[in-house]
Amino acid sequence: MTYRDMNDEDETLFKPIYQTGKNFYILAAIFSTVFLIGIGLYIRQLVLGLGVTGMNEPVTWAFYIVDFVFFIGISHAGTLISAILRLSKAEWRRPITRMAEVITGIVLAIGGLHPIIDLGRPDRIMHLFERGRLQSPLLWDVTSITAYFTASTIYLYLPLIPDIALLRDRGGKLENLYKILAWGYKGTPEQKHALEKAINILMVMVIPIAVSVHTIIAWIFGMTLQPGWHSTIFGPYFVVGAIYSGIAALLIVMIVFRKAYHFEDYLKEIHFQYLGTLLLIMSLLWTYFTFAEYLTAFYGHEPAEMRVFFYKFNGGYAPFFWLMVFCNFILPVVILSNRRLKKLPGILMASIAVVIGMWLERLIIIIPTLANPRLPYPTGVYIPSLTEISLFAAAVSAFVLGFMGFSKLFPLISIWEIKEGRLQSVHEVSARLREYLPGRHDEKQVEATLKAEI
Amino acid sequence: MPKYGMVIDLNKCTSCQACVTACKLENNVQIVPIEDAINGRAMFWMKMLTMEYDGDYPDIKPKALPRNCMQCDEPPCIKVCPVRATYKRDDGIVAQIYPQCIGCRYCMANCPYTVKVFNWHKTEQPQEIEKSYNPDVSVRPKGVVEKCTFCVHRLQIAQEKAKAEHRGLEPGDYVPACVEVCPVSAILFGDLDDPQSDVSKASRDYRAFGLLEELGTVPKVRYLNAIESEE
Amino acid sequence: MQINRRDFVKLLGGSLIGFTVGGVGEALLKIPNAVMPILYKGPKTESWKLTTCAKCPGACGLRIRLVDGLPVQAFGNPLSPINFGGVCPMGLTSVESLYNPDRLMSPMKKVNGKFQEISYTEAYGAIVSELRKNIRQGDEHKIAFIAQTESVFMANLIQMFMNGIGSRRLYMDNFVGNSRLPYQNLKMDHPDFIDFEHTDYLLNFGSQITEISESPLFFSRAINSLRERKGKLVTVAPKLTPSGFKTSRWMPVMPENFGDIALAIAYVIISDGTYDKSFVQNHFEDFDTFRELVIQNYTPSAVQARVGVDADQIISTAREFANASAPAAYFDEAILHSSNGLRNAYAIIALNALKGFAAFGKLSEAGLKGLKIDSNRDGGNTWNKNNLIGESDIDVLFIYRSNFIFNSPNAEDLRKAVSRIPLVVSFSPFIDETTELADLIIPDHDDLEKLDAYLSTTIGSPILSMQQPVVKSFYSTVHTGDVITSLIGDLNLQEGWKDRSYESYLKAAIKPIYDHGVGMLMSQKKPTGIEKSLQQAGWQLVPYSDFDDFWQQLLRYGGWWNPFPKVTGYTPEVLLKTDQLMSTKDKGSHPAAAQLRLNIFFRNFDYKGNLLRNPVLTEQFGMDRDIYYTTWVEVNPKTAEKLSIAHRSKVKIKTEKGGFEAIAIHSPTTMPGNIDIPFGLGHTADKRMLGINPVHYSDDVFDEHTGEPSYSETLVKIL
Amino acid sequence: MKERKIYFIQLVTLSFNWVLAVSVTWWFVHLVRVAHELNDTQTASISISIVAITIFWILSGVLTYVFFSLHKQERVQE
Repeated sequence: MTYRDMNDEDETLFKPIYQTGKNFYILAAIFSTVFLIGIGLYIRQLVLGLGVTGMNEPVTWAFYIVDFVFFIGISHAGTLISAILRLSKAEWRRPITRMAEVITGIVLAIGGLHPIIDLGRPDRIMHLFERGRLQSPLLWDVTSITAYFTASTIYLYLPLIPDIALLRDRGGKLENLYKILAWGYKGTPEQKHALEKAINILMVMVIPIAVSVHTIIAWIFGMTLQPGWHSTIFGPYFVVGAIYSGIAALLIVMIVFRKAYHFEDYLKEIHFQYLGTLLLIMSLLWTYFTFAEYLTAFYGHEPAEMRVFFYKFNGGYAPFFWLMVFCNFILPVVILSNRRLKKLPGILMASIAVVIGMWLERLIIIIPTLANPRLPYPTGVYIPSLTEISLFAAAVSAFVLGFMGFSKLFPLISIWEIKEGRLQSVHEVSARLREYLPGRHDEKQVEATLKAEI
Repeated sequence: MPKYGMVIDLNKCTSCQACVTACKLENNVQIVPIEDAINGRAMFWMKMLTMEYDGDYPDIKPKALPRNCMQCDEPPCIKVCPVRATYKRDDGIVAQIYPQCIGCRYCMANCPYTVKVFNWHKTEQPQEIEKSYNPDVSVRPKGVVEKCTFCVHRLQIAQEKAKAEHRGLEPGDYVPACVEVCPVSAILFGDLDDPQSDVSKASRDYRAFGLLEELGTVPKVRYLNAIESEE
Repeated sequence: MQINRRDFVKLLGGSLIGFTVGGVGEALLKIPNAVMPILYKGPKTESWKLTTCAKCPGACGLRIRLVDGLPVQAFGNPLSPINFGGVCPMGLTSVESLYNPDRLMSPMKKVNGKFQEISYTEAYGAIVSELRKNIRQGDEHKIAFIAQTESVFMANLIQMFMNGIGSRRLYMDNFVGNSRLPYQNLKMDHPDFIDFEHTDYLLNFGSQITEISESPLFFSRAINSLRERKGKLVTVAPKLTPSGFKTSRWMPVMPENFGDIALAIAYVIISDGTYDKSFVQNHFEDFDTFRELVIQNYTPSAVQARVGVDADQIISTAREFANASAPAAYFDEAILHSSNGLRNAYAIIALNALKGFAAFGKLSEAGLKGLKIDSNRDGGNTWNKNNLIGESDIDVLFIYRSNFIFNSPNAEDLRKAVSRIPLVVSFSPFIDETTELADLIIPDHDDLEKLDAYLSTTIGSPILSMQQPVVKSFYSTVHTGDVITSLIGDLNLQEGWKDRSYESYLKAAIKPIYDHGVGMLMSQKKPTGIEKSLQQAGWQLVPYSDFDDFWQQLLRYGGWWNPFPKVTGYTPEVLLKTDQLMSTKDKGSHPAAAQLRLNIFFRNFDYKGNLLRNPVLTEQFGMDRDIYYTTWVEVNPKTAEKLSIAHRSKVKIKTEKGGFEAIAIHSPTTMPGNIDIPFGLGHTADKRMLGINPVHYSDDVFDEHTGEPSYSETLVKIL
Repeated sequence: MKERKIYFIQLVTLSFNWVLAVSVTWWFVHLVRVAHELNDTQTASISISIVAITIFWILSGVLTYVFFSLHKQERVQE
């Protein structure tokens, strides 16, 4: 069979690529203005120096690093989740994976830039390559993020190839582009096989890389001697948080595009239910980690630690802290553990809350520690400057723009996987199911039943 | 190779802050604009910490603690620097290479003593400051981290001088500015490895302690605790 | 140390590699045009000159570093017996004040409210004619002079000038003079120094002894050695400033009650009978009435009730004081800053008398024959600046370096009074709050440009510290000494006055030292061994041939001193009338408990409000409190808790004269009844007005004898 | 003709990945050399670089494998 005679039923998935509404352009305009403003302010910062930010001594790291950690965290949505789902042969993954991987790609690119924004002398960035010092966690970071970026883009690209092939066969303005990208994929079994093999290898590789990335980001803080940072569980703690925020982000994106591009038929209630459950689990996991982290700190009662601890609990950062607890624990758990609330609106609310909460968490991890030095200095005060805020806005809009752009070039839902699902998985799964079940089954009977089912 | 160290006798220190001023002028440390200073960007390599809450009023024993870079033997700042902009010399001085620094401020985040200061931006200095710059020390550019270097330029000069006079470096030849100006000579400076030097003797005194020693940074700036003389 | 150019460049470029290379270019570029050519073309020769710091009464020796003849840094003169190479922040920033852009560059004349430059001859002419007029009309008494100088020679010159004119309206505001005022009022001989060799107990009444005092640096070291000798320092003060950090006991007392404490201690000593009986018999006139007074009114419990200091604290202090072999109850100018300052001083003198002034020493004249050490401002019928307000008949007012508008509470009245005066001549090198009112300014040299000499006996031997022009004056400023010498000459106010310049006057004044031959130049450390015994035997290895040579070397080495002076114990006749001890303004039950009081304390960055134009000091002013460029107040934690004032929060403070905002700092060094506020900020004449000047917010309370303002008797509300 | 052009472009894009892999490798080797000559943190440098380099090579390897296997199939068909 060739692809030409069967791209009818999934027409909705191609629609966004060929038809663009007015709202799209309006949104694009808005977001690009925000983005450009951000760029302008960054150039100003280049000229005037970091003085334009609200940072000072002792709060020498602030918004930029917070955003960096936050975005990298979000990036865990995709690849990790899709890899895990693929690995565990979760059939409901099929319409989800693509979006997840796209999130990873874009957010990673944005997040990776933040440390450079934070540099006092970006003009000297080459020193990293000339005289880099591999003992410094910052360099581990550079490495792991690059690796993760490459891996996840490849991991995004390979499953994209069959769809590109589809687009190529449909022709159109961009046919040449698709020709180039399709790598001459015809859907022959051998090609399929090669592709799948590659994807399987990547699946296995991507997971440890992804984990390493966030572990290392956690270590940037964990390797220091500062109270509130110098903690052993920081690695896993950050990873959990990352996946947590990642799923939330994924949910938001799914819901938005479901509405925007009418994917209701593909992203069914059930998908959100499952992801919601996953979110709930992560929420509880995150809470557990947070509890463990702070309890140990509190129990040890080391003076410097306590200064930070109380600064978070009832000091200057108490409002943020308790808001975080509300966003990351109370609200999601209430909504997601309640069948009546666990509907799209509820899930959307929960996810948004989680994203905000996770951003706050990064804030709360980074600033209070810096604001409370060990020696008896007065507590540091940090008020973000306009530059920092608008650069965050710019980053967000860059993400949105990227996503919108992608949706105009490639299908947001992996078409071939859907098709594959239709054609094979049903059979596979039921076969697998029967294997799980006790007793021997002769093939004939199975076949028969299958026929009946289809 | 000597191992330079410093011992500050809190029993003698009268917190007159001469060391602070001397350091500021000797090293051309920038005077930041007023609003910056108010926002916590004032730059001091040597700083005074006032510790007053020791005893109940009126029997309090306030202490002033001059705090420069501790010149740790196990410096946390060096470990994390991604570009080797800060490193430990053979003579134990923790040096900064300003032209190398990319301004990531990781070292500042990791310094338990928060001694490092950052050039948030370059500003016009008051005329009198510019005219009285110390020609031996360069002014740091925008966007780099700086800190106390034990007035290492003085060491350079002392070495040049010693070479010119065809002799080795003698104990008195090289002292940082803060040591030179201290009105009560509360700051001792010299070679910690030489067991005869006053510094190493003092550093082994029963009153001697290092700031946040428990972190294992092994500060080479040590303090002699202020103890009320009992008769 | 000499470095030739190549070395220097190597130094900058080559050998500082890895530290400063990156910045070298910028370092050079940063140095302004005027200096650039020298820096580039100059041979980079480094030279050092010795001079003396005139920023406070201390007269520390300075060692100025010049590169190609331009001062770049100031350090201490290691051979100066006062500071042994130590310097305080003020001294360290001498160079900055030399280059200060706010300095006046030439004489100024106020023409309808605006200052404009005029030539020196013109300005001088104006003064001469005005003085001539007055003298012709017999209005000498209408000429007034307010001077603040720490140089005895300058002070004497000014006195000579005023005496010559025949006006008694001279207000000499110099620290040592003020510290000795009480003795002079009692017509008593004053001690020259505290004998720290033997003193084992120092009872300090309100002097910020290591910050602003006769010689902060000397006292800092002296106190450390005192403590090393297991001696004790006890501080009686309203605030525990760094001077008191080393104290073994702090008695929080408001300044106007110092006397009560002193007398309460006297009570204990008298009732214990542990006082020096022989001395009291021979030297203490009407001791019996004194005893009567003390026994009746100053029982520790009574004083506790009045002052709030624990009685047994007083008693134990008194016992320690009595048992000490050489105890000293110390006061200085600061004692006058309260409503009954003089009386308190008398009480302390009396207290010392009980122990026969054991710790005090006196230089026998042999030490410096023919040298007039003290410039006495006799307190009896002193004319002080506050009299300006009452007296409307002053025609000419000279102001030398005193910024009294800034540091006295009744600034407004003074300002009115001064602006009433037809001709006000100021010699200030800056336009400060006082000089703003002048009609004529003949700016004085900067300290690094002028020649002067400072004579001090604080350390127990006569020291003559020379201040020499390190650079020749940048601008067309004039040494005030020259102005006055020539005035004396031109108006021939003195018989046979030949000196046409301050230098010649100074030489003449210093000649006696040369003639006398004792002592040594500051060219070496204090001699020991054979040389010591030789000198003590009166032998002199004189390194100079004649007086000019002596003078040259004096300048070269920064001064002269006599390491082995002939000293006698200080045994004055105590002519104390008990009525003088009666508390003039009885703060018996002062409302401190009821209402907070504003207590102004000093910092060693500013002496009498002249220095804070200096960017370094201004930035550093509140550094140890992490407060920059603004005023803060210190509140006792308990009080703060009661008033619910958070640490480092902004508070509004209200006094009779208005309100201001400040940052509140919790500090146990503050009395619960007080709000401590630092003096020095709030220069209205400064381009950028920073902080507030607490003095201008405090009530007009003065020590009635001396007219010194009280800095701690203002009631405040804090909200 | 067109096909060949496309094929060429595809090769170029693919080669980018190799450029990355190679340059990363080169970079790490350089860093290790620096670490060695300043004898400071060699072990850390070496261990980290081993891990990193392998990852990048595998990634490029996979990509190349896919590329060529896809095209192989193509040729077989023609």
